Amino acid sequence: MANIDSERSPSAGSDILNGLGRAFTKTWQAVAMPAAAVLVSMGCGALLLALNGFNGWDIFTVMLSGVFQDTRSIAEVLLKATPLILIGVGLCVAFRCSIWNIGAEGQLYAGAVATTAVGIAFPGLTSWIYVPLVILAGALAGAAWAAIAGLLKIYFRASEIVTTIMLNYIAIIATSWLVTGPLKDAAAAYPQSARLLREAWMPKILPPTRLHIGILIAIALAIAAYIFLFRSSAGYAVRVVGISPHAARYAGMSVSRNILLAISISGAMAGLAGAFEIAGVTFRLYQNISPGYGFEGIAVALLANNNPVGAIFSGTLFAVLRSGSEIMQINAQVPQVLVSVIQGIVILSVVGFGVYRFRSARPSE
Amino acid sequence: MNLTRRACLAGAAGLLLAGISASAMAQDGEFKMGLLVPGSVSEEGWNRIGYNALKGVEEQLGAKVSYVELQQNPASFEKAFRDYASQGFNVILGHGFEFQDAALTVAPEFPDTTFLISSSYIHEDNVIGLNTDTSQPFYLMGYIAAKMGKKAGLVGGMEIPPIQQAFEGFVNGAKGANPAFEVNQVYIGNFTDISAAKEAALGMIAQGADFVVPNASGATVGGYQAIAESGPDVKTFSIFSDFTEVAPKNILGLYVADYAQGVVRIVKGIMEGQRPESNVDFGLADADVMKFTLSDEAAHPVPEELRKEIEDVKAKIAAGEIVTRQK
Amino acid sequence: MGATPFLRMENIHKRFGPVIASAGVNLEVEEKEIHALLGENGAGKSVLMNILCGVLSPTEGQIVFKGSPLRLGSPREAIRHRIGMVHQHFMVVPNLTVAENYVLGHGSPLRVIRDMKQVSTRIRELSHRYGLDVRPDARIHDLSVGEQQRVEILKVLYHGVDLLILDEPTAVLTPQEADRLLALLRDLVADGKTVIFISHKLDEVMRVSDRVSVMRDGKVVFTTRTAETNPRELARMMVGRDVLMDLPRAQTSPGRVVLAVENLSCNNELGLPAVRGVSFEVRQGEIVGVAGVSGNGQSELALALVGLLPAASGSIRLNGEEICGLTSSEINHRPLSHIPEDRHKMGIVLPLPLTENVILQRYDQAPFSSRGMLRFGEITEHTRDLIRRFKVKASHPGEAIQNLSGGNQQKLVVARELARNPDFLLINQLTRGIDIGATELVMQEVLKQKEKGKAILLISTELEELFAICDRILVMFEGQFLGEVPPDRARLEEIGLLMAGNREEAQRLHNRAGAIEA
Amino acid sequence: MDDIVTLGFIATTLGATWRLAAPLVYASIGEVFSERAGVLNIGIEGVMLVGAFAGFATVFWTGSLALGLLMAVAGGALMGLLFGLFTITIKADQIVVGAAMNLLGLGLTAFLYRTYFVSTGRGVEIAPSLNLPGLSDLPFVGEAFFRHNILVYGTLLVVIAAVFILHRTSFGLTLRAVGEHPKAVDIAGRSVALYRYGAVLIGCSLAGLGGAYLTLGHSNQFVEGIASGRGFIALAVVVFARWSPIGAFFVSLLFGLFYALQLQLQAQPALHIPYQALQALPYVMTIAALILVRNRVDTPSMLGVPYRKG
Repeated sequence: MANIDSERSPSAGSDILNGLGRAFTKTWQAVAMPAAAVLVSMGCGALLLALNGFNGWDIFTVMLSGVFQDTRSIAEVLLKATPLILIGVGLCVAFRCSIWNIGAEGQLYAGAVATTAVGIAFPGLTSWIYVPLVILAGALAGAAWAAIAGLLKIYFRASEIVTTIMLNYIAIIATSWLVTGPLKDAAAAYPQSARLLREAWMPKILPPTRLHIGILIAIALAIAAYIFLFRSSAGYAVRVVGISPHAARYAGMSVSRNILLAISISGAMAGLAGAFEIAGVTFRLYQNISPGYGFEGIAVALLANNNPVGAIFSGTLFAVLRSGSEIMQINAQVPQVLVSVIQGIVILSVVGFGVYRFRSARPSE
Repeated sequence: MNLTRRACLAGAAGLLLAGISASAMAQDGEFKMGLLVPGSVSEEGWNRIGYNALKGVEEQLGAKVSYVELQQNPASFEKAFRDYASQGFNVILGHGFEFQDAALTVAPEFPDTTFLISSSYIHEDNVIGLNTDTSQPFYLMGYIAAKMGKKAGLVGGMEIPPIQQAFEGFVNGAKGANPAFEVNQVYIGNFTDISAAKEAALGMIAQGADFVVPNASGATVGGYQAIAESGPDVKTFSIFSDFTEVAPKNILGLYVADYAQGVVRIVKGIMEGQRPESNVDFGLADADVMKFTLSDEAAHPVPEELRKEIEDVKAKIAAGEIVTRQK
Repeated sequence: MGATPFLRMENIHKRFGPVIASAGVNLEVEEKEIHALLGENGAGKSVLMNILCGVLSPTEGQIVFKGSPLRLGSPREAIRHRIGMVHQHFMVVPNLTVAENYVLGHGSPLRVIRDMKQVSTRIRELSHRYGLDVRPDARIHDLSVGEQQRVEILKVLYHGVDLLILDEPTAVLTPQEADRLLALLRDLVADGKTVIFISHKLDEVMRVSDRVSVMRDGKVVFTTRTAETNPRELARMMVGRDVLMDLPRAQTSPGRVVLAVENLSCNNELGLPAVRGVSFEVRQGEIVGVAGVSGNGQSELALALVGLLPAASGSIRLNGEEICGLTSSEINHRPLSHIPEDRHKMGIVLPLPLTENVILQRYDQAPFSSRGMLRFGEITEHTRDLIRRFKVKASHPGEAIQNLSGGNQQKLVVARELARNPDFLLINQLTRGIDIGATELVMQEVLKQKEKGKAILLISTELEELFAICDRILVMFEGQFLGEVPPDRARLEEIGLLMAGNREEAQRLHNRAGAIEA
Repeated sequence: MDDIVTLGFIATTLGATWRLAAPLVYASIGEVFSERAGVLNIGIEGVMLVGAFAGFATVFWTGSLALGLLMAVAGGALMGLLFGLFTITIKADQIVVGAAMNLLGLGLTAFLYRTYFVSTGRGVEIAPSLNLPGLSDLPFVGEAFFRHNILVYGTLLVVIAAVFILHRTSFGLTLRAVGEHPKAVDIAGRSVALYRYGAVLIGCSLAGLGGAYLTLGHSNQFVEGIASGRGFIALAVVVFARWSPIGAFFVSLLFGLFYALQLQLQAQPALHIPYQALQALPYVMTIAALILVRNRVDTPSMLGVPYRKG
């Protein structure tokens, strides 16, 4: 505020200094608060462990050393981070538009189903065509599933919170039907689909680990989403609609169209997460393809303050927690569900620390 | 309670080292077994069976054991196998058919580790399917039901092979005794909703079923509650665990798959350097594994002449003369 | 006047952030009088009365009621002292019935409401007594605005008040309803109650009040017995202020018609008629002012012109092209700029930086956007340019606009709109809530536009603003233009009368002035 | 179909309907209180889990059903306090905090259950059926309506109490006003925050009770995630019921009916509908209801909006 009165154009040097100062403050704000939130939640987690007779400190040490033990462990973390980043990035876009998409879980299933259906249907295609095809199918299915909620909001003013939750259930139940019915592997008695054709498998990037190209795509898409939101005209409109529908109308933006766009993007990202799980990890559709990535993605986006690039880090952090929780259980028999508690506390700390400054004005009310 | 947790902690401290220097641990010659379960071992049911098998190996063979619950998330299976295998675990039991793919992927990298898969018929080098053919005891239950009851109902969790097999055996058994006997099936769609299992059983009883068997892992207990509340005329069998306490008047007998014994036997073989040559299918012939006993405490116990008949059928199944399900 | 008046408000100050709403108000009200509080929009009348009834806490000052000081900032305290207010935005809950609204907040929370019949009976009695037709069982959201107001007034009476405050009560009423209301106020005083009556309609004030206080710029500037004053004096007190500046005005002769509006009508958000068949033209090189008390259809007129509110009928031609019926996006691509009335709601996006506020309507147009991407180099350069040209006090173009003062925000909005180089410029409230320096600057900029031959329509509730820069002034009242007046300060009273809907008196005044001139 | 729809079938289905609807009734009527006051709590699934666990654990250790129910309510209320702290006092977004509540509820209960009960496998004594002499033995109606336990009958009490409190007490009246026009309540001299806390506490207490029904009123075991999505269904019930407690009661029954029918119809081999179609029905119905309830005059207009004074 010191230079508010100086109407002279500031010298180039002070401009750079100011710029650096701003960048530093911005970075500090962007990092310090979430970091504090994470520390608080870890502390609460350790406390909870201690209260119940575990040694919290030892357990976290075990966890971290296990998570970063070798290339393979790190690859596994990144493998888990992939769907979390994708969903988190998508939700950043939706939340920036003030759309409360709680339905990423269902959109993930929609994507997984579409990928499976396409991935077992066309023998003879080359990988160059088949892999993009299955990925595209997943993204489109996720977007379409999310768009249902968007359209219901636009045309019937139905709260997307309720509709996306309902659509989650419908997608999960439908998947359970598909793997015992139409998509069931004819060759086996199990409720699972046939294996995806080899040509539809996503390429691995770090053999012998099973890390696939999805993580790179997720990071690229996070950056793309950042560019979309903060550097493109269309993303700008999405943000303005999210902050102030009145200003958006004044500016000639269509509130409905942007709502539909934002929720479809978040759906497409969740659909991609489903596609990657099928075409990159399991190669079959099962009844329980997601352990709640869709819900975890909400926390990922919030911790990132709805910044897609931030979601790369918060998504990875949650993946570390998830991987670590498995190690905790294997090595110290600590119930894995502790992760949920820590996630809950992360969200509350983020809120408590006021990192979550993003406005919650709802459009079209 | 406290003791167990302290024990866990001791294990944690021990494995803290293991986590850091896994290879060092592997060389000290200790035999280790890991377990992957697709849900919570806190439920009475499928996951508990796997857990008991692990405990059996720990207690009877003195192996070092560990387990991990994977929330039915296929994406995490491969990593869990690899985690154990790379820490030098000798045997890893994937408790459920869904672990098969992941095991097949990891197994070639760890030829010295044996991968056991429950409810599977696979046999590829070091990946060996173990199955308890539940259709056999269920065949007996169906047979008894058709002889003693008017109509039977089966409450399943989700439509997965172990449950489908069991029900198939039950239906075949019932048909074997009385081709006109009616058997209905209901799936509640999950393994956690005790209330749904209970209501499903109540519904069947109300529709005239006097012989009801629930088979829904953690939610199974709801079925027995319904049966107990419906009076002593409704009959059932206690499966997998002993539910006599819940429905003492109704339970005609117990089918306990001492899967643990079966697993202990196989693991013992592996310890001694004898890996099974083919997949393993436990049946009534394996008396140490599959225990089917009739109770005398029920309000309407199985009559003496029927018991003899059952012994006969049992023998025929064990001998392979009666086929309880399509293979 | 006795030693202790019925109500004394002393040195009341109230600030909302940088905005000063009350700047040391002193007000005395006597018992059993109708005291009118007169003033323009934003003069601070409502804020003062909200302080009196405890809804707002003053920054400073004290209130003495019936000889004892009032604990400030507590609605309960006001209720306890039998002070009741009928708010401009009704404080009745739409999903409750009338009777339920009357028992709301009274008695112990754990009380069981058993006696709704009794409540209804009392409502009917009161309703009969004051001639206010109120049905106790009706749900508020089924009632018309006029009915809701009756409910609101009767609610205050139901709870028993000694001091009744009404905030612009006639704003939502038909003339007939307004007459009945004014008669009611007289009855209430006869009943022993004291009434404070907020209004900006001179004729009402003259008709009904015993005394009148005029507020301007957050202060009471004038108090008198109504009998001792006249509408002209009141109008002058109300709008008269020091001349801010003498802006040099180039004489331009209006050119061709840029905007032609014919017989335009539209409804407000509630579906009620707001603009009723207005016709006017704006030519190149002229500034046409629209004067009027707010709520007389100006906002709707502005929104309809830019396609944000659908017109019910009529035509709007811009450079000869019919734009009535186009979407706001389409209109944004026409040579038209719009400085909206409510900056915070519409004109700017508070959390966004200056750069991103500058491109609000042109985010997808060259040079700020190319192939779908925002060109921040261009945008920042442009923003810097505007900051420099309009002397916007901001530390850098990336600063969030919410950190700027109102005046600087408005400068940026004006800068943005003028930079679009429109043929027609629609301005709704140019200088609302901004300081003198900023006022002068934006006015000068608007005048420059006129010299460049732009057609400008300036809607304002601030007459001084209109006098300062307009070439002619249309006075709007209840959705229609009552007359056109040149921006001559000598004709202030005439405008005041027109704004209050008093066309006859205005005509008379005009004729007399004309006679003198002749 | 003739042999399916017998009197007995109907009686059983109705009985099952009520039992399956009971937890929804508690949770949804609780949410009606909360939402009527303008607070949208999407975290009731988590609150139900806490109630279910607290009740189970208490009865497990003390054997007292009454104490168990009390602790379930207290556990729910505690969650409500936390929710209120963040949404009412800190004024954080209700959706975000609700999501955190779900995670916390699921994680905490599962963690504690694993830590203290994992190898017990023992159940608890559940609330016994109240056999009403004479009535319970009546054909048809006996089975449908008179052989339930106190927690099932309790739903009637709750709906009556809710209607009474919301529509017949000053508290209820103010509470309804708080969700619609908080400023009017403020001006009338009542604290908006206090009423919102009250509404949230009632809401979460009832959700806790709904959770306890699962472990103490219907089955006698706690299982991780035992609420099985009922908390989310309750949210849908509230919208479907247009924020009316009586409506919530009947919509809960309707959902209970779907659930019961779903289980009963599967047992009819004559019907060849995939059971998943029946399972999805309540969710599809909810979306259909949202479309039909298009004219949303009943929606509390300040739902989800924190109140700031002045």
